Amino acid sequence: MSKEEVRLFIGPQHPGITGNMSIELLLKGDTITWAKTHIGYLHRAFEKLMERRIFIKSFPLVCRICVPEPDTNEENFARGLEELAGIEIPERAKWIRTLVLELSRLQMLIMWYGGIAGSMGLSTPVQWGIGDRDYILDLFEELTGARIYHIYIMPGGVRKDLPDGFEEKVLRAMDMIEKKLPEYDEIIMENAVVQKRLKGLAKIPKGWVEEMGITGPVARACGFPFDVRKDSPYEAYDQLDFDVITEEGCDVWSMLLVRRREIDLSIKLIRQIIDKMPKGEFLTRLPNVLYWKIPSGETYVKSESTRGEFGYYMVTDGSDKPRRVHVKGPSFIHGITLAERLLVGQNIADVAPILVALQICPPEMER
Amino acid sequence: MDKDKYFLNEKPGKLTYSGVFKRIDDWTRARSLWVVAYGTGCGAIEIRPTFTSRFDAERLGMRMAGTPRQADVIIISGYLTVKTLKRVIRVYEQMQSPKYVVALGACPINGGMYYDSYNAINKLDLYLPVDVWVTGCMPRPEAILAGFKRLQELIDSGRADGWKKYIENLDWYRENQKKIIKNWRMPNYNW
Amino acid sequence: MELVERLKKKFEVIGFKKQRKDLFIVETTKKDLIPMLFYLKEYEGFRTLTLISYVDWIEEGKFQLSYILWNSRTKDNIIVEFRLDREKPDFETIYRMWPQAEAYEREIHEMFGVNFEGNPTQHEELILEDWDDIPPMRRDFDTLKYSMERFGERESKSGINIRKEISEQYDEWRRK
Amino acid sequence: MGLKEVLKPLGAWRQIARRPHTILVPTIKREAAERYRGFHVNDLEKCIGCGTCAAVCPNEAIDMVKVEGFEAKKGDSGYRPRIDYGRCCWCALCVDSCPTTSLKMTNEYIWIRDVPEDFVYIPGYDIKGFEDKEKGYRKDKEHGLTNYNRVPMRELDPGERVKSFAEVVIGYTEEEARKEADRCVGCGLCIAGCPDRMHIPDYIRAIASGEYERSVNIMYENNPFAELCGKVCTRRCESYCSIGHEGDPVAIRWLKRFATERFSDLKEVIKVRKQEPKDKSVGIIGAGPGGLTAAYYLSLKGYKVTVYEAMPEVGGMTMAGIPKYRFPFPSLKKQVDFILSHGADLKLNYYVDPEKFRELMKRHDAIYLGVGLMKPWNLGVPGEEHPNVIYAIDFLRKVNFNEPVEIGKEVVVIGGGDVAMDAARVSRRMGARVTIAYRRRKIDMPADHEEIEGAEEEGVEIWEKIIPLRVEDAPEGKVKLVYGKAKMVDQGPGKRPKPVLIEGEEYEMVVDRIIVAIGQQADLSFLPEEIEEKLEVERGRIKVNERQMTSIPGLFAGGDVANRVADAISAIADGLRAVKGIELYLKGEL
Amino acid sequence: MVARIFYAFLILLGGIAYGLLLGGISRKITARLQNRRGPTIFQNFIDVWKLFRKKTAISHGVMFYLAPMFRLVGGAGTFLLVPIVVGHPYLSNFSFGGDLIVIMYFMVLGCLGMALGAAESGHPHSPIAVTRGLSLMAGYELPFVVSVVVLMIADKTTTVEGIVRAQQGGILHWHIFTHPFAAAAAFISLLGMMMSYPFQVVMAPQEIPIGPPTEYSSSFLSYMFSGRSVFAVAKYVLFMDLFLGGATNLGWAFLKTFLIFLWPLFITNVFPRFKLEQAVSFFWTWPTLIGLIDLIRIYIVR
Repeated sequence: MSKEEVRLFIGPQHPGITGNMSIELLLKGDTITWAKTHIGYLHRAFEKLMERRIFIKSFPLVCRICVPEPDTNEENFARGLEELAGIEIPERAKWIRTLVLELSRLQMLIMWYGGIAGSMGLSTPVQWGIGDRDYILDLFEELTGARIYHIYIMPGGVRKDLPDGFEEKVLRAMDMIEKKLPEYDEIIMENAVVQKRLKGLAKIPKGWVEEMGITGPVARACGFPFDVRKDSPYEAYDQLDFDVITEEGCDVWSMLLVRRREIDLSIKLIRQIIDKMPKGEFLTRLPNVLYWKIPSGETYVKSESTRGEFGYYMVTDGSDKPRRVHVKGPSFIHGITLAERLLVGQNIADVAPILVALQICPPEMER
Repeated sequence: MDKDKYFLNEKPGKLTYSGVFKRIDDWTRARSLWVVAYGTGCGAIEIRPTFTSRFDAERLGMRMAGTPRQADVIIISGYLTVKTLKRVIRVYEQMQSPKYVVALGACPINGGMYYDSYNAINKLDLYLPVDVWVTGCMPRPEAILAGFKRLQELIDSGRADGWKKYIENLDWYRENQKKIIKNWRMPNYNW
Repeated sequence: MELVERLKKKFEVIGFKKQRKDLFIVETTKKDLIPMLFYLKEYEGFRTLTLISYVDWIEEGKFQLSYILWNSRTKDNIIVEFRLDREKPDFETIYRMWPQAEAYEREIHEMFGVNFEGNPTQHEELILEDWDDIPPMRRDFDTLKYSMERFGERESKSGINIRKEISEQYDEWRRK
Repeated sequence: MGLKEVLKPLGAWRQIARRPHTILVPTIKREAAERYRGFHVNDLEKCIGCGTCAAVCPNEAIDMVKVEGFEAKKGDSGYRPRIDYGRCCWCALCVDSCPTTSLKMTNEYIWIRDVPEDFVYIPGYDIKGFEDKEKGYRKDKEHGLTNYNRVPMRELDPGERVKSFAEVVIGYTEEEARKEADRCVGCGLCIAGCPDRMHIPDYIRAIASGEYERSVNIMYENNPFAELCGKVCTRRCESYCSIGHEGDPVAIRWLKRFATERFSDLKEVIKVRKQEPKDKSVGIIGAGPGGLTAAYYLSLKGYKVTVYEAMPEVGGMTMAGIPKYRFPFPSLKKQVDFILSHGADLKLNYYVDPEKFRELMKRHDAIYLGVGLMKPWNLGVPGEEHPNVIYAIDFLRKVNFNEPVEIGKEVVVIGGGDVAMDAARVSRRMGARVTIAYRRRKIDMPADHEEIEGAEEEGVEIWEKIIPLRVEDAPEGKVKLVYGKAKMVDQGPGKRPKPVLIEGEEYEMVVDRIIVAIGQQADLSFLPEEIEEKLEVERGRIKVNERQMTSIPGLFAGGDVANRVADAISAIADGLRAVKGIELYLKGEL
Repeated sequence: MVARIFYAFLILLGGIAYGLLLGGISRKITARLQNRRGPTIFQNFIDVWKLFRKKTAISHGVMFYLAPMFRLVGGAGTFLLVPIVVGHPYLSNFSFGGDLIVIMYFMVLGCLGMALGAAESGHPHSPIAVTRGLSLMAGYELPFVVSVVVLMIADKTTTVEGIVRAQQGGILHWHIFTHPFAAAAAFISLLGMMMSYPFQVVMAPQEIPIGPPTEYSSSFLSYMFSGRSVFAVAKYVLFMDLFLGGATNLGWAFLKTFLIFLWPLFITNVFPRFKLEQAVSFFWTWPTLIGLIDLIRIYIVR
């Protein structure tokens, strides 16, 4: 740190940070010369706690690993256990899971869409976005019994069947959101100031993507069609008709475009799912969960979250508790390796948009 | 400049109010709660809807304050890790009196899901004077708003005096805080 | 030729398993790990390092380090793992091969106490702050005990374990 | 940046004409969804305090506490869940695993306090005003975490059964047994139901995890007749089973049967610790299950044990009274051999009379009376002495010992207990047409309902509310039973209705044999007078203290002769308890 | 004189109250735009009173204490120099010959004082914000000066009163119609002055929360708050005088200032903020060029 440099902490108490984390910056004038991510403010030792809980007790725990999008965790955990224990789940369960995952992705993306505007001080779409997301949370509440922590996708299937008339309600909510979206576009995408600020901002060198393990919308904004839903389809994604969305810009604007188009994709997928949803049983009976033992083995299951590839590395040893569950959140790479490099040379004013565009979610970095 | 001069080390004297002023003060304090924008835990996810259009806490006179200096309320939204606790204490001590603490969720009450975690505290009232506890995991925005309503009632009737308790029992709180924060590199704040 | 055959030719492969159609698990030795990673990256197309994970096999006195790689062309994952002596957990860094390994190794060093030679930042705190106990992710670290000692518990708990209680009642009967 | 991009965002002002969608909480209270996981409620009457909720809770948020007004009683531990809302995470695993479905969640979600201690809550006991909310998370019985459906036990076809004395129950396969055992939630309430307090959850868990040897060892810790119990136990435990409140109770008996039957040589399986021999000796009169249990454990403790049995075979009532289709002879032999292999002497055909009893008193340091009830109760109606009126236990004994017995073509069995069922089903197997006549209704029958069902499947007719009036002679070697009908008179709550004869109506039936199975009593004629005087007898049973010692020091009693339950497992329990009593007595501590 | 000071004090209080009320209204309107209800329009009064009565014990030196006073004095000074109703004995305030230049000086004074105090506070956000604020000021002052110069040249006066008098005689004599380009330049620079988006770079909560007042609280903040609102009212009145033909009575004054108040509000809620250099370069190009059109036109017309 030379004399003319200023050390500045963005976070943890900072309205511009994407969660309880902090980024230490060295500034020369307005330009960042060095960045370092500090995490650990939300470290709850999930992996340690899972090691001392029987499998069913970990099931309410995992959804708390990523707060805004808990279902990916539940699904991954359930799928990993099913793979290790050799449980087949009913077809309908797969479709309901897919529906839940897509709804969850949609609510996250809508919130994000407002959030990227909010990171530049435009608070109107933030208010709209979080407000409209609430309608999806209402759907979740009706389906699962809770707004945020659904605790719904359990090993063996899903916990409860769709309530009566749920499909229509979903479709109605989708119609409503679809009608609302052009207004969002007007104020965000077609806004001169937003375009001026985001176009060409924080260009990621293409070589970084594979080298660093960048996944999800960030990779897709760099032209790499990486999407776990397509690459190794899970649940019912292999029966859905969709294309991977890519953009070539490598900048924040492209990330915005990718996510904007993914909102449309999610709505389209939800319609498809509702259309194709089979009837039948939705839960296989598990062994007595209090004494459930899973034979020893290890696996890595992954799924596509809004932020990128979400993975669970699980090791069992034949006892009733997992030997090891390692959660790989996409934010770990995005938030530490990528952000530390990407922020160098940027203007201090652009930190918030970049962090939002990378969609860093601190709880999944430190677990 | 000498570092000590930046921060007053002695405790402030007692404030005395005369009747009418106190009444107006309590009334306005209850209706103008600025919340420090610090999402300490997972409850932050429900604070967003609370403060945005669907539930709109601004109706009740609440708004987010970007800096602790200007804030009246700190929301402990769920569990607190040791690392965050240190920052929270710092934020809390930077806030100006009168100030209030609202604890959301089960975790600050008795550890919640993370009762056995080596990094999450179990009892918040050992470290900060909490005025209102709202349980739930997470508490819905409605519950959070009801909690604030309760806080407003308490302030309005002059009973929300956690900040006074904190000053009076500072040594006790400090002892507890220092017990788990091993490296106490914090200035002694004034109030 | 299958991947495992090619690997076996070059390196010592202790165990191989095809867990799923797109997931291989290879166990190798400490000596062969980094060459194998290099080979997989450069010649087999596993260009992406997804995760470095760790498992504590305390009964055997071993640590296990697992490197999960991804091949963006064949869409395959491979887990390369090996066991490390628990008493002397020293290994080498691979952050020159993959930059994100630096942070992963930093986490492993902090939570698990494995020493990655050559990693420039591994001694910096990543998640914990002022930690003074054994690395917490090791299995011999008792988190409940630590939590109860340090953070306490509200006295409202009665502490009755009903199952213990019931069986104690009957034990009493049996003693009679 | 074109002009269009400058003007477009201004279009957002359209919003100002619309009505805001803000919900005016807390002024307006919004109802949560139908299955919202809000605060708990508990139906304290329905709750049995099994603690499954506490076991499944991921956060140890649930405590079981004693609640006023709910004492430990049959199938109820007297504890009730207390939930700490400083721990709860509202995952509803407790609701999903509650065996009685008493624990539920409402859609109530606001709980605000100024003091952190106020978050501990006993649902149902602490009244919070939302107890009768209709909506909220409920357990779906089919998809909860409790498995309510028992794995059905395969049995012989009824048509096949009546042809022989082959064992009716076929038994579980390994897979079935493990599946069935896995249903057990391990609450331990059943232990209270077992007179012998067997470690039921432990051995069931051992079966579920495939450790059959461990399972049998656990059983033999306090029951040397595990296989017997696995076949013919009255299984009170199953009526205590927490899962049984909403579904089928865990098949504890069949599981025990499964585990014990797997091993033909018990000596290899059961690890016993034999203590060094002591110079005291104990005499045991009656080689029934109780006596043999005492013999087993006393011989393990190193005492010299001698068993005296009047009949030519060991086993007491289990040998003489239980038909072979329920309890095959080889099984009994296997168990008795194992018990006797630990050093107890056996004297068969040794009928104890007062003289011999005095001698035994001298010879042994302690005596255990396990003589059982060998004298049948009389019907108490005129004409009972008719030769075609026979008593069920005599009948069964004769059948079991292969003595010739003639019952003819048509039989009526009077009584509604297990012995009546056995007699009826044995008669069926001997080719007779059987009718059971019972004073009360079918639902009042003390017999095991499975036995009743089995009997009916095999073609036994059950007549309800029949009171025999007299027995008369009938031509062709037959006998005539004259009977009246009864009506049930309600006796108030808690008491079972009493049958009262409807006066003036008389019916009659003509059968080949009348088998009387209305109970047995003790036959204490072998006791010397001086002992009989001192011995306290209460309502036909010898009075014992909690260590099974009678009013005479050194004389212990147990089994049917001392307890009122009169089944094998309580005899075993008495035997086990007497062992401890005898041990203490011989050490001079009692 | 005593009466005049008394009335000036009253007018100042009225100005503060009006400013707070406008703030409340803007919060309400913003809320409606954001699909919600919003607080009562008197919320700002409650906030100010609460802040005023809040305790404080922060000390960063004398300048730190004085900065809010500078701010308040700057606002009040500006307000008291601008005639609200021209010709009214009290409501024309302390306007005098050549006051336009003094006003423009006073408008800077508040910011400078703030800058000094904030720099003293020691919080890293404050100096960053102060440099930003001063740069931005350099940005928006240029087009504003251009348009004011246009008016001064056109009306051959340096007093606000003179400019107001020059606009009398019908709505078409208002400078907004006679000198539309200068007016446009001035109104764009008003966005910068009012710190409305997209030029809100000083208090940018997502970047440097919340700029200069980061360390301020309690009564200091309430001074700052009221200073800011009276400053805003002063600017509205000034713009009314310069471009909307002033006011002949209080009713017109309220109406016209309210209209001017709506303008930044109209823009601020639908645009995000520029980066500092983008904002400054914007001011130095578009509004300045537009203003220069009128300047050139005046010379040509001459």
